Amino acid sequence: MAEKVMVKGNEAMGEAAVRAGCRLYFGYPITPQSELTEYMSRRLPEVEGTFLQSESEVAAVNMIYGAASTGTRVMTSTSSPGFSLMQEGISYIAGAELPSVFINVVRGGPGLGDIQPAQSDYFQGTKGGGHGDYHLIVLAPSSVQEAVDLVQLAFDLADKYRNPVLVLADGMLGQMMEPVEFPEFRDLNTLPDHSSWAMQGCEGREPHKITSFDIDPINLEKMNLGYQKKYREIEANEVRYETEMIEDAEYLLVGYGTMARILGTVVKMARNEGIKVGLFRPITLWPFPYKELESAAEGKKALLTVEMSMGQMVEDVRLAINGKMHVDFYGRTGGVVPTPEEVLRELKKIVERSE
Amino acid sequence: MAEKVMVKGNEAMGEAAVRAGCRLYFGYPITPQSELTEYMSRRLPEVEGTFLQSESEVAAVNMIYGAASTGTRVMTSTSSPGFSLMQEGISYIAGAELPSVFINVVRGGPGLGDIQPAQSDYFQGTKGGGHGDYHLIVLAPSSVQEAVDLVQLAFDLADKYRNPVLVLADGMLGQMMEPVEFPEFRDLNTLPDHSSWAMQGCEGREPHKITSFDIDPINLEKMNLGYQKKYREIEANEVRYETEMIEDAEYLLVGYGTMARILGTVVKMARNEGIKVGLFRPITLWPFPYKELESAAEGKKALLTVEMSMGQMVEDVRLAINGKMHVDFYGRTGGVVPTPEEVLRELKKIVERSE
Amino acid sequence: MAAKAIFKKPQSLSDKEFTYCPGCHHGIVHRLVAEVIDELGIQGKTLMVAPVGCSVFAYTFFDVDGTVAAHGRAPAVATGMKRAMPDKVVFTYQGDGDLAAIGTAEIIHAANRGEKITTIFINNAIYGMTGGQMAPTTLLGMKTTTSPYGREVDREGYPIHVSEVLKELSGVAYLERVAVSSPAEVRKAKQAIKKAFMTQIKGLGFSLVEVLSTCPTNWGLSPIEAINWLNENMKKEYPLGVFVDKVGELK
Amino acid sequence: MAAKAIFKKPQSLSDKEFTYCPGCHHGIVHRLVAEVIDELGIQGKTLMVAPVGCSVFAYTFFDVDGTVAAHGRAPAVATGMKRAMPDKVVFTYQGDGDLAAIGTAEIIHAANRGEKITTIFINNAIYGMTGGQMAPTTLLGMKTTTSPYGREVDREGYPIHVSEVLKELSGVAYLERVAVSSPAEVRKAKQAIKKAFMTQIKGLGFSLVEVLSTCPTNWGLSPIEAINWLNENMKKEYPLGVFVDKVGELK
Amino acid sequence: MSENILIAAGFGGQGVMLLGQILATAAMYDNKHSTWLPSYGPEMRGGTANCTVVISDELIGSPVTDSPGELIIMNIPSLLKFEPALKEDGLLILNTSVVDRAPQRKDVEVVKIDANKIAEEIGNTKISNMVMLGAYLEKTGAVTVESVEKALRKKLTGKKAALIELNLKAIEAGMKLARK
Amino acid sequence: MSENILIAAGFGGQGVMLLGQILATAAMYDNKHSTWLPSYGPEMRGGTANCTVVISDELIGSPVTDSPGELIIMNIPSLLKFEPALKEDGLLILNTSVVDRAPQRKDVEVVKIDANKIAEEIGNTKISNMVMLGAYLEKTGAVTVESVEKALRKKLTGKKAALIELNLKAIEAGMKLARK
Amino acid sequence: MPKNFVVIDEERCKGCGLCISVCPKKVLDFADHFNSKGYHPATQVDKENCIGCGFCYMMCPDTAITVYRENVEVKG
Amino acid sequence: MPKNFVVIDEERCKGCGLCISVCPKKVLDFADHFNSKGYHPATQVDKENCIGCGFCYMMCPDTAITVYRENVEVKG
Ligand SMILES: Cc1ncc(C[n+]2csc(CCOP(=O)(O)OP(=O)(O)O)c2C)c(N)n1
Ligand SMILES: Cc1ncc(C[n+]2csc(CCOP(=O)(O)OP(=O)(O)O)c2C)c(N)n1
Ligand code: SF4
Ligand code: SF4
Ligand code: SF4
Ligand code: SF4
Repeated sequence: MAEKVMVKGNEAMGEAAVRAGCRLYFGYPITPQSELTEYMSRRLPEVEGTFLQSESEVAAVNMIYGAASTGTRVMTSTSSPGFSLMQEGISYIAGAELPSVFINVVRGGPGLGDIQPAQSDYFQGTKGGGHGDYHLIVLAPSSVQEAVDLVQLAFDLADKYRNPVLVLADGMLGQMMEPVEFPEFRDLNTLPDHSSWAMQGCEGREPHKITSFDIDPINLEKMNLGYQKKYREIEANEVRYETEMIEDAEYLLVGYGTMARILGTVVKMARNEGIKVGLFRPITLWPFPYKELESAAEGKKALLTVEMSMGQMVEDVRLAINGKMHVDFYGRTGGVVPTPEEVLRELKKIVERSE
Repeated sequence: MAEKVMVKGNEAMGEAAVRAGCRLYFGYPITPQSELTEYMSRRLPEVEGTFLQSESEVAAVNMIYGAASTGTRVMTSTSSPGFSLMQEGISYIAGAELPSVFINVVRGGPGLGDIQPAQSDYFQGTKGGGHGDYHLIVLAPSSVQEAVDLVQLAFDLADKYRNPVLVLADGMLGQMMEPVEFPEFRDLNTLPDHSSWAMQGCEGREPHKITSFDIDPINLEKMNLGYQKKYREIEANEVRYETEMIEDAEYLLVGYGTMARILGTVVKMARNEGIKVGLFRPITLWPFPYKELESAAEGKKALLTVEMSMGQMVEDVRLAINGKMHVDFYGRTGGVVPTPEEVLRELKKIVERSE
Repeated sequence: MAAKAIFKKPQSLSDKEFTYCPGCHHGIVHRLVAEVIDELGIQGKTLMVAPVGCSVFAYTFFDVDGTVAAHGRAPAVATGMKRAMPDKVVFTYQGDGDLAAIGTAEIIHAANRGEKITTIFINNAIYGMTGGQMAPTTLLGMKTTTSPYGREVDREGYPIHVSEVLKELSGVAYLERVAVSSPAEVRKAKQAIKKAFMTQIKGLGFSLVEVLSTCPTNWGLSPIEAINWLNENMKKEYPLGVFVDKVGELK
Repeated sequence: MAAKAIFKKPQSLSDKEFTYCPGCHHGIVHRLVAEVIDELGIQGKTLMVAPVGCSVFAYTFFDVDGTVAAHGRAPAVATGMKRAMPDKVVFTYQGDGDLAAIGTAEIIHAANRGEKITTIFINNAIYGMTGGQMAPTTLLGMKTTTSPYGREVDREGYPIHVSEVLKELSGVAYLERVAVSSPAEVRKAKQAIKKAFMTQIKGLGFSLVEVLSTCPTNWGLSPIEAINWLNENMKKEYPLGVFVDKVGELK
Repeated sequence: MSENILIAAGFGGQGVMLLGQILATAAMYDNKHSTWLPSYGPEMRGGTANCTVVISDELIGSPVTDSPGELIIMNIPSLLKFEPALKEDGLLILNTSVVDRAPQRKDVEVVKIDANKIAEEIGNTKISNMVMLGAYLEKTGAVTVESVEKALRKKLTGKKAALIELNLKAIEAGMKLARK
Repeated sequence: MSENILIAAGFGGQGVMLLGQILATAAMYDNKHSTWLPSYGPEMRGGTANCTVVISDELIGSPVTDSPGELIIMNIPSLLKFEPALKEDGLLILNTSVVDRAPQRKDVEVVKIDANKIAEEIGNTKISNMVMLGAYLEKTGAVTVESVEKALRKKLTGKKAALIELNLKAIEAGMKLARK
Repeated sequence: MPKNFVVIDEERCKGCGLCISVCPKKVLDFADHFNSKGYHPATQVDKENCIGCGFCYMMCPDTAITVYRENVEVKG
Repeated sequence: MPKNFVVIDEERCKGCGLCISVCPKKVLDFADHFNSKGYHPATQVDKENCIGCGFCYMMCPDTAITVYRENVEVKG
């Protein structure tokens, strides 16, 4: 077992990327993720990698497009306004099916908002902030350790499916320090071989062409059907979630990321008071664990979704539950983090109503 | 009654804006909406308005922010990739609560895609392509005449709610010519007075400050709760939709925009063959007519949603139906427009299944 | 006869205390802009656009109508405003990350179009607000939180010379690089700012004043050391002077 | 001895027919680039980035690995590629809408960083693909579909001089403006393109060749009239010449 | 319910777009519903231009079609592209001045018009499109000639107004030819 | 279940961030769960810096708190900001070298440490933060001194390693003072 | 066979006429017939006087022209 | 009362010392006490020799200084 170290979430995600074999980073500073950019600027040269601070997030996402076109592991990180600026580029990357990893350390919005933790970019990340029928794979860690693990997974999924993967964190996860065990360094020689499609020079083979473009709608639709086939495959294989004490639970809390760890505290507090409550935590936000949540909710008296937003994931929760029970929602936004106490109060209201 | 004229959708929307009192346009050419930009470049100087071709869509959306800050009616138009580039700015505009009108003449995606009509930017428009908890009011015309009417409505709603309004069209609507009756020119003196908040110079009053920014999360949340209150109001007041032959219908088609007019043909064809089918057409995509659709669907045997996408609005349809019946979906994407014949075939499959 | 306050906070500044670090030049420049607004008597018709950066709060520091633009987009926002209200005086205030990195296209095109706006451009060779990352204007060899080994041409490229680039654009009517490292320079800077505003008022085109400024916090220097560092290093890379002047002498 | 084909389609061009209008200079420049790639023997290690514009299909016209960038972002895409594969030769091909409008920030910063990439920049003073809208390089007085009354300084600003701006950036190692209006110019243009590629191969920095080109379709002129118009009008606004040359003579 | 679905196709300069617009506008004056939809985009560069016109007594659903009832074909590439899609028993009007090959379909009505020659005779090859339109009007009766004239007067204004008479003559000539 | 929730707050240069990190790291060495969360953002410009440390035997839910159980306060603005939030019966450790005013709360335990003076006596005012940490350790026993030492050795490397002994002395001094 | 001559790919040719305009020997002209794109392609009308200078090739935007010369090795 | 003097708003002052560094008469210095932000504010220690030149005002980044002069009208 590797030694535990105390690391800041932002830096931990950077180190996780390096250990996953990522040697290229393009990005632009923005609070509350700048430590990740800064970490990469220090760390990548140490491992003969390349760090480049782009002139903007628009440039960054297009640098990612270029680097990913060569089949090289590459990533960027940003926070909400920066991620909005990347939407056109992400749509291109999804269309060109380029493996790449994005981290959005979400902050309060909309607009300039503030720099405190939030989850109000869920729709943008999961439904497609850009144009066209595409999907990112979206992973939502709830601790620094899990952030490390999911960043690693992100690179593997990106390569496996030739798809951009988004790690959706928030300002709290980016800023906090927690004990972490890092995985071993990936042997660069064992990374997936992309030479069959990537742009690496056409010496001795037919030229490779990479594009999200086809002027003929019939062909463009074919490309789209290809993406859709892949998406169905991902939905079948990659759904991830976690439950806590749901077996005997009469009530179910649903939350992801930082919010879910706070809900963990709520579960304990509620159980102490005799309320039988469990927690369902989606880890993949896309693909969303619709079926799994549906069966987890079966037989429960009520369900409360809690987000650091005005209600975004709750739509997916409703789609999962599909009318079988009432879905309650509690949310704070703009960088306000709900305390366990206030969530417990909400839960009790529902319990009262349901008894 | 005004004289009918034969006009291209793109130009009709431009003229509608001019008649609504819009004297400012900032935008960047992109197929299939460039005729709108071009129209404004010709037309606005004729009415002493100002047209400016921005250096990019990013610049355009921020010019809108600036112009709207002064309380002046202003608009832009673009197509899918360009609208993706506007997401950060739109989030700022929503946060700063600036009345403004956007037109997205959607084309095939993702990425560069093609330039043919599509509806695959529904999520982006309705769920928030940018960061944060905000909403655009989204209007979806299905004919050139309705495009004219909704562009006018867009300005009025924008002013009424101090909110950005999106007219979600598609390449077909932009490119086609249809007979249109234009409304009268709005008397500029009757336009809403925004002097109580707009930036027009602080002579004789306290300075006005416009922002989407508050570093204190409690304050930022308060701002957000303000937006949410407004959104609830819009949901209560502004839902618009249309139905066709739903009273005796056993089956329901759901579609919006261009797709809905094609569904109109399907309804006729199906009725000719003795299939009792009706059409539900949301006109406001946000706020979505959840309740209205729910009651329209009551007692029907089955429901088929058809989109020029791989299935986006269908999620809202499912949320509306909330498990009360199975919701089928048929879609084409990448610029392919479903023909009435193929939709009818899909409908018949469902009819067979349901008999 | 009693003593009179001959130097005092200009009226166009609000009473809000600046959020800047001790010794930061942002505050000096704010005051100069406010003095110019006072002297030109345009407070009631001035619209200001603050950037994202340490001066993000600037829209609250000036007692004029104000807003914050998205990072880098102040020139576009100002363009929208000015085109909507051509008889108002519109100015933007931007840092070097804001103007010379993410906002490159917007400043170039506003300048090239000859937008009748005025830009105050604070070049402190670093990103202040976000914690000392490299700016496009960071000097070679300079260590920042994203150029931890010192800026090197092969890795991070060259410091960009904003005024030298902008002077090539025909829409620019006034362009000067100044510093505020001494009372004499402060006086000159104020003249430059005044000329920039006059350029706009006279409708001559786009005007910009680049101010070499300190960021003691992120340079890791005391306010006075920072001024010395600026004088010794920044002025070599970014020589002061007038690049474009279509205004001529002010009366 | 039988006759030999001494001028023929270069190997680095694919067999695809160009999608350009009759007489459009895009085709000439494509051929020159391909000839240079052939002569330098770098076909197998060249990566090309096409823009959005009439040349959006260029990634299929060259028989090298190729992709299309988002509108204006080719320099960023190329930067990502080159940083990932420093031993490959990366070039972008961009129109004036692509490079000088929406892509301003990306070209300026790629140039300023001295990215070791080569850009072929087609300046035809108009947006071709989207139907003849005004470009930043459109001449004063010129009527386009978005400057229907003729470009005017007060409304639309000045034509932008891309090479004049870029020459101010220290990362630029080769920069020349050429035309292809006559066989002699074509020959010179080819030399310029070759030098630009050599600049990259030698690792000297960023290189760009601006080519004054016609757009007969959107100018509303015949191909030959278009060349005359270019010679008479565009060359006055955009004089040909070498702006930066850190390569020196080619052997 | 009467419905006409036409695709008119040719080179960029041949005026098929105007032809379609005049037709759709005339339908409007006849108090019918009508739509006009151009092909657009880069395939136009040096390629073919075409438009679809739908005329109907009822509200028009789809303004596009995979199977037009009528074709006006002004050049070879357009013939190659659209001939296969024409409905059985459909109408194919061919400009034989430019299209020097015969159509393949045997299940449709083919009307051959030497449009350029006739236009030239009238005084301007540029009005070959109106000759074709004339033939179309004669064959389909989709709209009234009066409305076409009205549409032309609406469209051709300023300097172009001088061309109205010429255009009308071309239409007449086309109608006459198609009557034969 | 034992849990400590601390906010340490002061000026930028006073080392409250390091204090918190050392504490959280020491907890890790004690095989406890711990989180450290800084305040961040522009309010730091010339204002106060603070961090929250949570130490627990169980998995930690929220790493933020509205009601800390313990406060380490290094300047006046921090006292004003955080004193009201402190839990009843909570612990307030005050650096009286800088904070020349008395706390308002009567329902909490107040420990006053003349930290700068003591640090200066030991040899460096910069280690006043460690004096405060010492007091905290003494009062709460949240982590072991051994683990604190280990954390210090991990953190202070290179040139800074020379300061380890000094830091340890400061901690000891703080503990001693708090024992009184 | 003549010493120098050009071969023009008629189907690639778009009839822009640039080659015709630059030929110092005026040996090129438009053909009377259309190609399948509908253009009158350029063609070498004078079979004798081509000097193989390559001007036509250089100006051709559609690489439709190949120039043949006798006894020459270097390309250029 | 002296002819010329400065009034320093101690609560606005952040103790950067720029005024002190430029005063030609060296009449300014840091105060011993802290203000509530925790800074030692600048203060006019020499009450006599201020010439009212305004250098301190000009360099003060926090508009904490007001300069008083006697018998002067113009500002500048
Ligand atoms: C789209 C976007 N990207 C990044 C940021 C984060 N950010 C805020 S200010 C800033 C740079 C500030 O530096 P500068 O413009 O030099 O101003 P200073 O703070 O030095 O005055 C950055 C990168 C942001 N707010 N929005
Ligand atoms: C984000 C975005 N905005 C706009 C467009 C539409 N568009 C495509 S090409 C182009 C301009 C083409 O002009 P230019 O770069 O000069 O190249 P040319 O066609 O003249 O060769 C525009 C505006 C787009 N594809 N993407
Ligand atoms: S960080 Fe730098 S630029 Fe920002 S306020 Fe502090 S000293 Fe000024
Ligand atoms: S539109 Fe212009 S630039 Fe584009 S291919 Fe045609 S002539 Fe060339
Ligand atoms: S090679 Fe020279 S002489 Fe021969 S056809 Fe071409 S241009 Fe004319
Ligand atoms: S006015 Fe001049 S002399 Fe007086 S305190 Fe200020 S700098 Fe010193």
